[in-house]
Amino acid sequence: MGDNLDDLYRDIIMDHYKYPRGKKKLEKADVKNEGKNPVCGDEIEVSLKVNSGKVEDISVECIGCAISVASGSMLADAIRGKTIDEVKKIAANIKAVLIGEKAEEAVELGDLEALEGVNKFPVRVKCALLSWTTLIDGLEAWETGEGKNGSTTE
Amino acid sequence: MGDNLDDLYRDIIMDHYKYPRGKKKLEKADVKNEGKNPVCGDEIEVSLKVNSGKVEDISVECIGCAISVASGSMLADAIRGKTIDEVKKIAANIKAVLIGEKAEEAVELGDLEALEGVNKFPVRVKCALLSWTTLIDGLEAWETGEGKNGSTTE
Amino acid sequence: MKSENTGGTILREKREATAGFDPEAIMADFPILTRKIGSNKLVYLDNAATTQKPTSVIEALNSYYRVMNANVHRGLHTLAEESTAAFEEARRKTALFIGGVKSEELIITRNATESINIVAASWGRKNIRRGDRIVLTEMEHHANLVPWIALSKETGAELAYIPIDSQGVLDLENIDSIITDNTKIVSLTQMSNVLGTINPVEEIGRIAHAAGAVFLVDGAQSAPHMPVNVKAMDADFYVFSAHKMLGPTGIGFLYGRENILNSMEPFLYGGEMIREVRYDYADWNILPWKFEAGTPNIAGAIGFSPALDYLNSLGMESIRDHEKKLTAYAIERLSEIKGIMIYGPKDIESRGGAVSFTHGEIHPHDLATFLDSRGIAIRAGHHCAQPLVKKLGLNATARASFYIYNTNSDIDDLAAGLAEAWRYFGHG
Amino acid sequence: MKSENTGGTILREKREATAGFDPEAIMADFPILTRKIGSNKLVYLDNAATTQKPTSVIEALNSYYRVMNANVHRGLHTLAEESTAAFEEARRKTALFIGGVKSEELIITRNATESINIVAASWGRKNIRRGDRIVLTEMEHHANLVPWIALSKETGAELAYIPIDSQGVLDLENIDSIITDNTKIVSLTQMSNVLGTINPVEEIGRIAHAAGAVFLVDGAQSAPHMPVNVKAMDADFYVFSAHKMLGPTGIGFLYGRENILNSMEPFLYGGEMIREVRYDYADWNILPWKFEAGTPNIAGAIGFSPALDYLNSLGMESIRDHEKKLTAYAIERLSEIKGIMIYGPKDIESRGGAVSFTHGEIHPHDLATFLDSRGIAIRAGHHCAQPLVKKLGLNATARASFYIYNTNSDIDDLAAGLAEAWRYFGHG
Ligand SMILES: Cc1ncc(COP(=O)(O)O)c(C=O)c1O
Ligand SMILES: Cc1ncc(COP(=O)(O)O)c(C=O)c1O
Repeated sequence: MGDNLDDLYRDIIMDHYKYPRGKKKLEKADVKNEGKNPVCGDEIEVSLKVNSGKVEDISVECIGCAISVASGSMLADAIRGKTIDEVKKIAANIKAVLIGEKAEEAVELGDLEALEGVNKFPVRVKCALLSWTTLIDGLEAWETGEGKNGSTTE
Repeated sequence: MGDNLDDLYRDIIMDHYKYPRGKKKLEKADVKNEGKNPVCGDEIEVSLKVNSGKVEDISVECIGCAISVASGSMLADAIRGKTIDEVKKIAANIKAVLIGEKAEEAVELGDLEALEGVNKFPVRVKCALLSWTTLIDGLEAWETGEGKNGSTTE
Repeated sequence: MKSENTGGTILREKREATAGFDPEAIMADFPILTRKIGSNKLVYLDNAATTQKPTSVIEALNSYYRVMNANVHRGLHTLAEESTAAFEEARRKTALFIGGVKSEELIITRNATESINIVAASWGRKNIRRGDRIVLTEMEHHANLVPWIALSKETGAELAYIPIDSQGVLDLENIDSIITDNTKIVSLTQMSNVLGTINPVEEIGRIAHAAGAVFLVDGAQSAPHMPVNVKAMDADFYVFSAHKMLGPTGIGFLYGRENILNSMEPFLYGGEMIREVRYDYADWNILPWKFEAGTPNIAGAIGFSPALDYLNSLGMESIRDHEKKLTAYAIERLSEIKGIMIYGPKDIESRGGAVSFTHGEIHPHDLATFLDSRGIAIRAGHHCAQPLVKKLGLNATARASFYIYNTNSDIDDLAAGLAEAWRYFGHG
Repeated sequence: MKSENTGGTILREKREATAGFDPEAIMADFPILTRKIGSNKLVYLDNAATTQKPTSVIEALNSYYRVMNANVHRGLHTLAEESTAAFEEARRKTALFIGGVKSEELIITRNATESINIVAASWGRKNIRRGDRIVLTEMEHHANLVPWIALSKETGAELAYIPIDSQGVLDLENIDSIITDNTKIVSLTQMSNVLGTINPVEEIGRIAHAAGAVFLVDGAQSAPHMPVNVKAMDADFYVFSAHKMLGPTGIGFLYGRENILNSMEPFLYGGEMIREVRYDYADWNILPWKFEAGTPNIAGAIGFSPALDYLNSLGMESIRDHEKKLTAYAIERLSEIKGIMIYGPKDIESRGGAVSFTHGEIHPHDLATFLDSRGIAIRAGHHCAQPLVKKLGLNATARASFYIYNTNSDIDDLAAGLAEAWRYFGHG
């Protein structure tokens, strides 16, 4: 570590942290899940409107550090309009990027690549992951009809 | 430690170890007590015949290392014919010698002074003490009429 | 400030402090302080989590393994005798350090947490029933919360908490309705690891004993930082950790009053803690070994000896004095910074050197990461006191905490870093 | 000797042994071996009690405290991150060493004794009732006896023992009447610390599992001395101590099958082992941290890493081979000495390098003191196995035990010392 701070807090991330997207609450969401990292105190709520297999609208409300807030905001931007299948692939790619591995099936990440810097800060990986895990758990619960008792990445 | 072994196993001690005195069982003892150091496995039985306040006869049966056997044997030799008061003083002196302190009221120890070498071997002090503690506990139980649940120096 | 008629005392303390405290010399005794973090020198302000170790402690560990290492208590050979003597000498020294308790009353454990668990499990299971009350405070560390929550769940006993006021000081106004006749134990920290608050343990101990309760003091944060006398506070149990006071990791202590320890069942069973074992029977060794099963952390205990020597040579009064000055300076400097909010008492006499704060909207985790990039090590989070941090209306705080090798210059670095963080995270 | 068709294997093992084992080079890695006891060089034959440490282990401790020391898991600063990574790396390495179990399944404890206590308390209290049976063997160490004696006293469960025969080998003839359907756990040592016996854990594990019992293997004496594969022996729990295998004191391990560990209540409560705490509620962290409360022995774990590297670089097969040769030589030399009686199996394939013996009428304590005066460190007593030693008809034995740095010359010194002791104590 030391002084490669700007690698973590890249401009894109700082922009999402200061002006988080997708904060507005959804009326009648199809998918809804809460995530919580009690050790950090981070809390997140992800809600989706799904239409013909695509994410029509999304809301991400997050209380947490810059990394978890930015990651949630970038998630909102990245998956709007995508099919559920594409969303899953993106999420898998993000996980791979964060733990410094290669994804099985690589997809274009665009702005999301800024999250790559987090993998040099192992203790912060769980912050960046929280929104994604909460999203995927929520989708799975929705698909299988099984409730999920809240998500966590701690 | 190292090679001052002969300081521990002095000639007198080795003689008592090889030819322990006072092993013969007493008929009808007045004072009787058992001592045991379960961690070492040492076991001892001390019995006294007391007559007009003096130790008329004594038996010490000991299973244990050279130091505990010799100490018990020397005890038998040392207290025969002594008054109970003298016995207590000798015991107090032996304890002081073994832990390397000065006794409150010094008495002549004669051969018993050979036990002095034990104080350079702290882990062996309890071996040398066992017979003496067993004796004193037995005397106290006899004087107060209260039973003692076996003695130990561990 | 104190009134004039205590001037003599103040003067004497000042002289001691000056005599004992040469920051340059002390820093030179701690090899890690020469370390660089990236291109910055290390500024270590995470002492409430664990402290750094002087050369003498590191060398004692080194030399233990190089010339003396052997298992203790059962051995008849030279190495075993030497190790046993050094191990028991560390116990004796520690017993002296906390006010001259008997060696038999001082159990060597893994850490303060285990020490409290021994009390909760061995003393608690035997003495606590449904309808009984366990009294804690709102500022306890998880180590002095979770064992009691578990015990209360197991036994049906109720938990009651002495509240804190807005300054983070215990509010004793309704203490009589909290420490009631059915209270079996009162267990509290002598110094908060979040707020810095020093609690009036003598006073609470008197109230606890008057109610017939047993009294446990968690000294994890106090024993390292101020003179401690277990007898004066009349504690039945006192716990602390070596690693928070210059010592090695893996070593802690449980002081217990002899008659209470004797009345308790052992906590761990195995070698060393027994007197006699048969296939269907076992009885116990005498104190303190009755509570020490298996091979102990021999090197850890022996390595703690020079830590105590080091603290004693500085003098605990002087250490307390040094930290008071640092804490006052830290509160002064941090208060000047826009956005900073400090928690806990402002009165230096009633607090130690753990200073928790928040910095506007900046999340404490981001603050810690930012400061780290400048070489400054602070802690951020709930500090193992989730309920307290929640009670403050927060999810996390940032915390700087001081020790003997810290100086005003460390605090200047911290203040500069915090001011810069304000700009970096876009509030400038 | 093995039959001819295994000749290939023997040859390969021999080559490995020669490759890995350069006694001079190994001895040079252990600073304590240059120590003098009085005017004699140290001959350390007390390895079953604890082993000596190579320079790499001592240096790892040294350098941990000099450059990295910080509390683990909660810290966001560089030192805390580095410490956490090194601490968890030690866990991963250890999990690999015992056969590639998952890191989550490996709890870091204080020692093997504590590991067994966790099982007896957390698993045992939940799963053992009056009418149930706990099966041990007659050769167990107090660490694997006393926790079960206490649990049996608490629950009313019965204890049953697999007996030993005159060779000190488990007699499995009536095993079906011992491991019965009401048997809830079978807990035994893989290698006896008194007799050296290596037990057929795979076979006993199958029988235990067939009866529906949980299976615990005490690896305190085996993990240091032979290849160990927890999966191959299908153990539900496996315990061992770092200090008996070149590592620091104060560090041990409990391997537990994931689903069983998940079903258990925590053993110690406090920081680190929780997920969420409120004043009246607590839930637990995931494995392995659920069982690790408070600040761990960080330096101890990190110092164990190079110990494993050292063992791996020699190869556990080679170590076993080296010790077989030493043990064969020891049994041969000691058998020549008048008065010596050796306990435990004579067949080298079925025993490790802990050799217990008596020497005529000479009390083992006197023997140990005598040998110490020649610089030779052995152990004497009941070796924390009182019932076994009683069963042998003794109060104590003398024990020599070997490790990688021992050579035939050490055994020659021992033999010479024993012959001399015979004269010294008046049997010559
Ligand atoms: C077979 C066996 N089990 C358990 C133990 C206990 O080990 P520790 O004292 O490290 O807990 C020992 C150590 O002597 C042993 O030999
Ligand atoms: C007040 C208090 N109590 C207990 C503890 C627990 O100490 P350990 O982790 O050494 O067991 C701490 C350490 O953070 C503390 O600050």
